Amino acid sequence: MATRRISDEQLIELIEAAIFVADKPLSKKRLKETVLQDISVSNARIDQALDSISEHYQTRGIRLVEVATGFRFQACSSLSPWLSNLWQEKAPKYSRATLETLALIAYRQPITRGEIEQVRGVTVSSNIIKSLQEREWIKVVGYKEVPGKPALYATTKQFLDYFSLSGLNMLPKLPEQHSVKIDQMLNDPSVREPS
Amino acid sequence: MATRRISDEQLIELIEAAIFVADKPLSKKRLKETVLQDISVSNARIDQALDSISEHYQTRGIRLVEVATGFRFQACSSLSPWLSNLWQEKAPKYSRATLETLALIAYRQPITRGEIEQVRGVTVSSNIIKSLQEREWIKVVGYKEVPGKPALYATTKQFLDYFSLSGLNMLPKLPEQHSVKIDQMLNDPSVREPS
Amino acid sequence: MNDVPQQQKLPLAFLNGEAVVDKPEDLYIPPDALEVILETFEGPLDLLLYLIKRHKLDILQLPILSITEQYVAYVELMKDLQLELAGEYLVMAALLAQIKSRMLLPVHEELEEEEDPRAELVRRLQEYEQFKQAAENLDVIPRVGRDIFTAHALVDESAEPETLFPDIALKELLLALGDVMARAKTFEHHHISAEALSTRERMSHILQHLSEHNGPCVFNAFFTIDEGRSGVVVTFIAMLELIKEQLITCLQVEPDSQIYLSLQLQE
Repeated sequence: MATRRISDEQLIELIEAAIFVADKPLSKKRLKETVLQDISVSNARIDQALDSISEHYQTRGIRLVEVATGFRFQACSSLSPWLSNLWQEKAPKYSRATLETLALIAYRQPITRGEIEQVRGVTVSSNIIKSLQEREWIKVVGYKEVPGKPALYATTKQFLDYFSLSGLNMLPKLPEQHSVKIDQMLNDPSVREPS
Repeated sequence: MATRRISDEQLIELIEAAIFVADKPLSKKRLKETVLQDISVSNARIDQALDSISEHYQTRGIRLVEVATGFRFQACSSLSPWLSNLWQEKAPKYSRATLETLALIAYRQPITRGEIEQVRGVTVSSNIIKSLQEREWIKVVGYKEVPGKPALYATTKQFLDYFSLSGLNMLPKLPEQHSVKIDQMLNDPSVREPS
Repeated sequence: MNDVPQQQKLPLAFLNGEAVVDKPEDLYIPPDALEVILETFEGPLDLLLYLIKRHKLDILQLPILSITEQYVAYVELMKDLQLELAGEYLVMAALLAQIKSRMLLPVHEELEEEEDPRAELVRRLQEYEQFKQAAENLDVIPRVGRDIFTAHALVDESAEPETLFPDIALKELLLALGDVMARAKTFEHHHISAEALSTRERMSHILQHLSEHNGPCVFNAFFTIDEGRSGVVVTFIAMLELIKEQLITCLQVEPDSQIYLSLQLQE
């Protein structure tokens, strides 16, 4: 135990590599119990080595940081916007409600949320509208001149691009009775924008 | 797309950090598709940056290495004996059955399970195949045109990464078979045992 | 059977902490030890290779008579001990017996083309030995987690993963609309003809154009000659529809002057 001696350079190499390969932050205590268990080295030398490593990385893309449970290397926060692209998170599949909302906006634009609700017979949640806007498939193109001035939604060029359509007229034809029915529903005087 | 320009120093920082934070080896292709997607940079500059990073780490505890699927940092192999103390559990040992199956797939790919069994003289358990697939060391690359259409297995790039091999040609040479001698033996009546 | 120690005395198994290096000559092996030993064999070819090596013999000189005897003795023992014996061991025993009987037949000089009965087995043993060695070689290559340790750094919390949006097919959109319509009530008492989809699209374009311009736009600017007559009609119907829906207004300062369109302003 604690019998081998190593040079400062070797100590730096070893501590640096240990922090890099450890699967969680490495404390000085754990460093001494594991990697340095057979090596005779004072706390002061360990601190010196850590200082030297920390200083060395000041000009690199990563930094040595001390967190509650020990030391770890971390990418500079200024690089985060680029590094984010390394990970992709799968958004959940679209619900039936989302697809129906999108279909109504595509075939009956410009259309208000109230009108979509009128045809669907149920409330359209804000999340549905938001997720379609985030995808840049729909956008607000105006406000309807009725009480509450509801937003009018329409599909975007990105929406057409996604489905490789040159224009909305390239959308699959809606069965005639469907179009008629939608128009009837929306023109019915009993239909009111929800306030 | 590809509009921002960055300095050589920034490029080095970004690539270095990206390789460090990626959860698997990072290829130049993936680097360009993710981290560098909005940055205008030539292949030559990327190569230069990688060279510069590689050189920088020559004197540190870790090295930049290129494996089958891309670049990764790994601790200097001379430090491994000390670093292995960081884990209480020893790295998993693989059974002879697993290693023999893997060796047959590595050297004889693409190969069916029946062909593996032929050489080994015993049934290959489904668990072995399954666990090798789960580790992403082997994969089905096709089906053999014989009755039953058995799956053909081959090793993956992840398998090469795991063994730090840049290609299958870096595998140790197969031990020689003395096929010539068989025929000699066969024609030599003196080899026959006295009964 | 000779009792010369093997060159490579690798333990066959560990029993109560002691390495079992060689099987005792008389084949007496404590039952649980045999079980452990047999588990170290990867099948009949492996057991045969072991027996051949034990005699310090070359595979090419496969001494079929003594090997068969020993092999059968092991297999019998396994059966006596009621170990679960892989079927392959019995198949091999039968093969060895067959080769043995063929070997005992006198050699017919005229049938010199006849293959040595051991040939196929020798080939298989050689091939198996080759891959047994390859597996051992594979086991000593430095590998990640045992000899190679990869270096990683974390990202700052500010790095959020990029979102991958779900894919949908165009027909799903049509199906979804079909579903809505199937649920919707009918209003039989009205009859209004359907507008062509292109009108709805044009309505969106006009609204978009006006909201981007932030002020009135000249009426003529909405028509493109390239679109021809039908394009002009579509645009005009779209304007009328928007005016009817009170989404836009139409202005003309004096007769015969330019007509302007603007978004209906909030009062």
